[in-house]
Amino acid sequence: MVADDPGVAVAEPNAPASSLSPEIQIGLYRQMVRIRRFEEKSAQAFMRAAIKGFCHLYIGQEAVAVGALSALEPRDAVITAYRDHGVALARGTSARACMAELLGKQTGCSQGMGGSMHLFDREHHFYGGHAIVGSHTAVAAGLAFAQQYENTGGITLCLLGEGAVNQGVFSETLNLVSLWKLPIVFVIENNDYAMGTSVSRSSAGLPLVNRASAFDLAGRVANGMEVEEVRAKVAEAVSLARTEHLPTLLEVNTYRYRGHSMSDPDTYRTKQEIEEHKKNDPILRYRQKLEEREILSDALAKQIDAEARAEVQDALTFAEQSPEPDLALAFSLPFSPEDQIDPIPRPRYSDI
Amino acid sequence: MVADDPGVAVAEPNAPASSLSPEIQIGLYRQMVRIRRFEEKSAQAFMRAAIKGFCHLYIGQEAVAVGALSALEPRDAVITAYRDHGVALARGTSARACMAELLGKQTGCSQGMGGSMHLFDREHHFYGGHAIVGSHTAVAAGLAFAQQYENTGGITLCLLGEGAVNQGVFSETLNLVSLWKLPIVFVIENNDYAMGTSVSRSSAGLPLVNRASAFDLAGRVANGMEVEEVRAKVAEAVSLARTEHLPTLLEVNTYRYRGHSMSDPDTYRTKQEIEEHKKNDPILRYRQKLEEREILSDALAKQIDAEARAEVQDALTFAEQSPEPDLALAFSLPFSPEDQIDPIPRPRYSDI
Amino acid sequence: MAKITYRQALNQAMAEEMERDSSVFLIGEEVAEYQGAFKVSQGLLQRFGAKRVVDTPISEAAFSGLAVGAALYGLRPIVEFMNWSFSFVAFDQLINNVGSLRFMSGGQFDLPMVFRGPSGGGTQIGATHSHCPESWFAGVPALTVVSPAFPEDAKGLLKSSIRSNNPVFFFEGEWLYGLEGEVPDAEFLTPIGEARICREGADLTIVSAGYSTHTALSAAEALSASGKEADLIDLRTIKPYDFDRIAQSVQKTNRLLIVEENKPFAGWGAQIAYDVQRRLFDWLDAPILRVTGLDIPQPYNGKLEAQVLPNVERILAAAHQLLA
Amino acid sequence: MAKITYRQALNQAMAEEMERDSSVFLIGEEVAEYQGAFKVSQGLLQRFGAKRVVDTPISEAAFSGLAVGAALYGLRPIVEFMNWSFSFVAFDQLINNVGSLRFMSGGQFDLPMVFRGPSGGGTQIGATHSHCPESWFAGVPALTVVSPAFPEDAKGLLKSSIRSNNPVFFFEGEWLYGLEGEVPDAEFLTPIGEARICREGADLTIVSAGYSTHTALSAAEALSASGKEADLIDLRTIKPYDFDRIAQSVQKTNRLLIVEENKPFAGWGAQIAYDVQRRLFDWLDAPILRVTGLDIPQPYNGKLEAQVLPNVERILAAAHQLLA
Ligand SMILES: Cc1ncc(C[n+]2csc(CCOP(=O)(O)OP(=O)(O)O)c2C)c(N)n1
Ligand SMILES: Cc1ncc(C[n+]2csc(CCOP(=O)(O)OP(=O)(O)O)c2C)c(N)n1
Ligand SMILES: [Mg+2]
Ligand SMILES: [Mg+2]
Repeated sequence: MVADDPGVAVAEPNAPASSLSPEIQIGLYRQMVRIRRFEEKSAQAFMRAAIKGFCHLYIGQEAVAVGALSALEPRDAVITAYRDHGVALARGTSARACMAELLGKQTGCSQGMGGSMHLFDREHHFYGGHAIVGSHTAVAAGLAFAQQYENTGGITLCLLGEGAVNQGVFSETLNLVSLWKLPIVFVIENNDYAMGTSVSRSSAGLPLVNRASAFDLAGRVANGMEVEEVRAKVAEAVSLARTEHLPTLLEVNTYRYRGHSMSDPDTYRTKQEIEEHKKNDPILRYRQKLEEREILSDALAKQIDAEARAEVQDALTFAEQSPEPDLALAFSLPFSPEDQIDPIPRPRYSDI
Repeated sequence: MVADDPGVAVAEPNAPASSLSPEIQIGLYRQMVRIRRFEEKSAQAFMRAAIKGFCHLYIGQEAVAVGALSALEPRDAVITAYRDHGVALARGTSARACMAELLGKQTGCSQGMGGSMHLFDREHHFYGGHAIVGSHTAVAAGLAFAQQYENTGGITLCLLGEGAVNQGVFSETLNLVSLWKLPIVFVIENNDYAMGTSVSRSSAGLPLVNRASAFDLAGRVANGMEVEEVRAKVAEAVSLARTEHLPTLLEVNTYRYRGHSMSDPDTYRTKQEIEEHKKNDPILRYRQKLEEREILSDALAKQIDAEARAEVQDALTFAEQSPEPDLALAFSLPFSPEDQIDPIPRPRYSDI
Repeated sequence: MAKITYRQALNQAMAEEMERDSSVFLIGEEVAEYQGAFKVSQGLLQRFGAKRVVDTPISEAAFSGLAVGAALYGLRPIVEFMNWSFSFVAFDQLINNVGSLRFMSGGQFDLPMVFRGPSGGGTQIGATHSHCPESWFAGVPALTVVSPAFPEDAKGLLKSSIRSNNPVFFFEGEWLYGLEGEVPDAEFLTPIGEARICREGADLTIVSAGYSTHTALSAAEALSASGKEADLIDLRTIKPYDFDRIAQSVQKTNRLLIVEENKPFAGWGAQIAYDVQRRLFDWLDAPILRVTGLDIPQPYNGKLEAQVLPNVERILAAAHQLLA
Repeated sequence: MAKITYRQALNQAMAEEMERDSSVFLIGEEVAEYQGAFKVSQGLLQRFGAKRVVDTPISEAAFSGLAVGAALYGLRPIVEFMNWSFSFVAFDQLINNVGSLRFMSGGQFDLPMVFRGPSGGGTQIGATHSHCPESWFAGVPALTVVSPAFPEDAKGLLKSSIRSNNPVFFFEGEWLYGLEGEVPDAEFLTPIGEARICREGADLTIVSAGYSTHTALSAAEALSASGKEADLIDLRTIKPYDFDRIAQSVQKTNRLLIVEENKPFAGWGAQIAYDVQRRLFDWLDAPILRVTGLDIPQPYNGKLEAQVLPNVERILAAAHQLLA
């Protein structure tokens, strides 16, 4: 598709060389493919009723989590809403632990108590997986507060949907983080819809990044279909947070290909609209780019895909074969053991 | 104080002629004086423990309620927070009904059930008097929604303190009213403090009017020590609301002379700061202006003052002599009578 | 009598009342264009237009407060919570404004409004989405709490709730929406505050509400197979609940079992237990028992959730204990 | 033993624990520069600095959520609500995040945090400012609810609450702050979940908590003057409450009266009544009675409010009824 005459403007120019190492580029690509395959596998498992409840797929949005999380250090904290599979995977939670959680198994990252919407992984500083819209944004501020309090040098990355910006607690939180200069980056994943409500029907004063200035926050925008752009914009914000303790509100424009959740009939938009967006598929685009940069060969792409497929199939098998949690485990979880005071009696008021 | 040479810039120029009729000007002045005297009387009554609970005085802020409410029609709706005495009086609630409510008497505008923070007057389209910070701003949107729904031609004026802007529900509400083009005017009474917290310690992105643009609202500012300016700016916003259904966020800068409530030791600011602001006293300034305009004579000013004093003394006497509400009345109030269905049984679960 | 679902019953109730009274409107997330997250409002937008079927942003506090203002002004809002668990972000509006404004204004204003939506668990949507806040709202003096178990009552009670001049908190259930039942063809209202006798028996009184009534019904049938007959009283209204019906039954059976999905500590069943022991102390042959949700947050895992919810097994165990 | 106020006791508890553990911090409205709306945090800013004594905007939801995040990360926040009634704008954070996150994460995270402030009425601040949400929070499986009546317990329980690795909801009272009492000079902890016997007697058991304990004490003394002696049990912890102490007493007196300030429907007293009738059915010689706040929103008028609150007169009436 490269024009013969390099002096003429071309529809699709060669991808500019990246400052990222080939390993990193391949890594970004691989992560996106892993997530895509994981979600496809989840969809199948849901259709077979192996996964129950709500199941919100990340397909189409992979570049956001992958780009954003690739800009973080291990000591940083990550938190998101219920559309969390891709985020957990990008953060390092194993596909097995994720899939087992989706199936409600004891080997799941939340021992089967949380389910699809509530993946948690303390080891990787992943603070969930939160199902009440907007609610986790305040919790995110607390992670950043603690990082500042403890002077860890870490920062917090908080992802949220564009529908969440109209929960009051998010505005309260933007005010707090700005006032207190907390090391945090809010990434609005603007996928155009909150369930069946398009952003223009839910929010005044578009684009949403405008909300930043009301609270004197750095406001940025990124194309969420371009993994390197997301990474770069997040990296900039992270550095602002880490070195100057300045919070950023970053609006990332993306799109979800599937319904809001697996139960959504998805009748509020046209097939054509979806197909239109798929032309910008983040994985496809990045693959083309890496091919043009001669970093990704067809063979390697196939290998990556095969590995991802194998990984998620292994995860599903693992999950299926894992034991269910039992009531004794569940009753052991609500309370932390005490170590500074005597144990508190914990009668079960449901005992007959 | 007029300079000899009219060509020379003067420190205090003649007040510009007003487009308002002398009656209106005198009316504005009289309202402010009434409120001031009422509040002084309230303070005394509180000191004698005739008024209990919280008592938030409006002294210093009179120009806001008086100016703003003078721009309304009777069919418009008014709603405010707990610093509501001045607003109720400016809206037309009698000093007797207000004072009786402060004393918790049955003759009070809320029959003694609401107290100082919860003055209500349905007849005058005054919807309270609300003590949970920020909470009433959503209720205000509902009044405007109903006005639009019923096509009454009325608009809603909602006053709130500058501390209330950081309650999430207010941001949610700004989004709603903008999105739905409701006929409403929000007046932020920015008196610099929310209890002991100055606005710069509570809010990022000052001035607060900046929050308007995030929600694509008309944003305006007024000097709250100038009653005519408040009136003019509110009138402009009211007309925008009434004719174009466009909501406005108007930040009015004012100052309270007294502590947050009668129980506030008021140690977070200097006496000097307060004295400085008193130089801009809205009543004093307006009196000077009206004198310069030769609308207000000394004699008339004295008469207005005497009448106001008499009125609030009468109100207090009335309140003191009024009966207390009894428990039977209280138990009759929680539920509205039914007229479209059979009565619902209303057992008292506190019966032994 | 037509056989329709609980969902359709609610839909008919709203449609009929909106037809009848132009001050009634429906507001909530996805109620209009999406036709309701659970399709309860199917067709209402098409029939009544966007003025009266209003989609909102995800701002429960603001739209609940907005409904309060509209009610103060004289409209009759129906507010749909996609899930009652989401009402917690609007809790202040519900407790302080809906619960107090009429009283604090000395009775000047009416609040003719309905808040409705599904509560409770059973569909594996986890701890944050499975709350039963019925008892908390019932604890507010001015609030009325309704929780129908059958399509007929869903329709008749929702119509009564919409026509009430007082705020009604109306609890549905995801599992209930698909349930079918006979509903009269002619217009009818079900009175708020009256229980329904689902089943008669002389050995034991069982009181329940909402989806738990169906579980209790299964348990009562199993009990019957083992020779013991239960009176099953479906409350329909949780507050004010129908004490007289319960009393009548307890005076016959002398044994009371309460089945409620909410977590145990200070659920509505505790209030009924208190009232019954207080007023019928000498009629009781055994302690009152309650079968409630187990005392842990709702787990996602399906087997666990089935154990956490009141189930036939636990109801039978309690019944046998009572009858022992 | 020094005689100090309840307010000072709380202040000392926080100061000692902040001294001891640098991960403890206090956050809330007016806690720092203003020294606390009720002066409970007097001097803490001066002593521990603005990093650990944090003034907030009027954003209860955000700062409660922030405290949750800080706790997940390992800090030990103390969150002050100027009034528990204001916690309703943060209700989602309290129920869903504080109440569920540990469980939903499969137990990965601790939530070592205290939410504290005054609840209840008695100072004529009206319906929206006089709530007693103790029972509602107690209804959440993972939450612990504490409500001390005396300075000694205020100190010992607040210290225990701060040291607990679990979230504790701590209820104080405006009327209690000025109350004086003996408090040990040496460091001490009061165990969570243990009641205090305030007074012994064989005729009647009275159970109460918080400010109501003082009202109950006055009533018990008046009762004594008329020849009847009450055991008075001050719960101190509402959940988990000290069933064993109550049982011991009821097995002696065979009569139980519960005094609680909250509105009646499904208050914590109903849970205690349920548990006691269930487990001590044969020990009861009379129905359990509760004296609660009257079943209306809190009126502003002072005489009315005094009638609405549990008062000596109503407690005595109930006691006489029980003893009849
Ligand atoms: C407070 C609250 N209200 C409503 C819901 C129901 N709900 C779940 S997801 C959702 C849409 C959120 O959209 P958005 O924030 O854009 O995220 P996306 O699904 O697009 O990732 C809604 C309304 C909820 N979980 N919490
Ligand atoms: C939700 C809530 N939080 C806290 C309070 C306690 N409170 C009452 S008034 C007030 C300060 C409000 O200040 P501002 O909005 O500026 O109004 P002003 O008092 O200056 O008129 C606070 C914190 C409350 N009533 N409601
Ligand atoms: Mg979205
Ligand atoms: Mg202020």
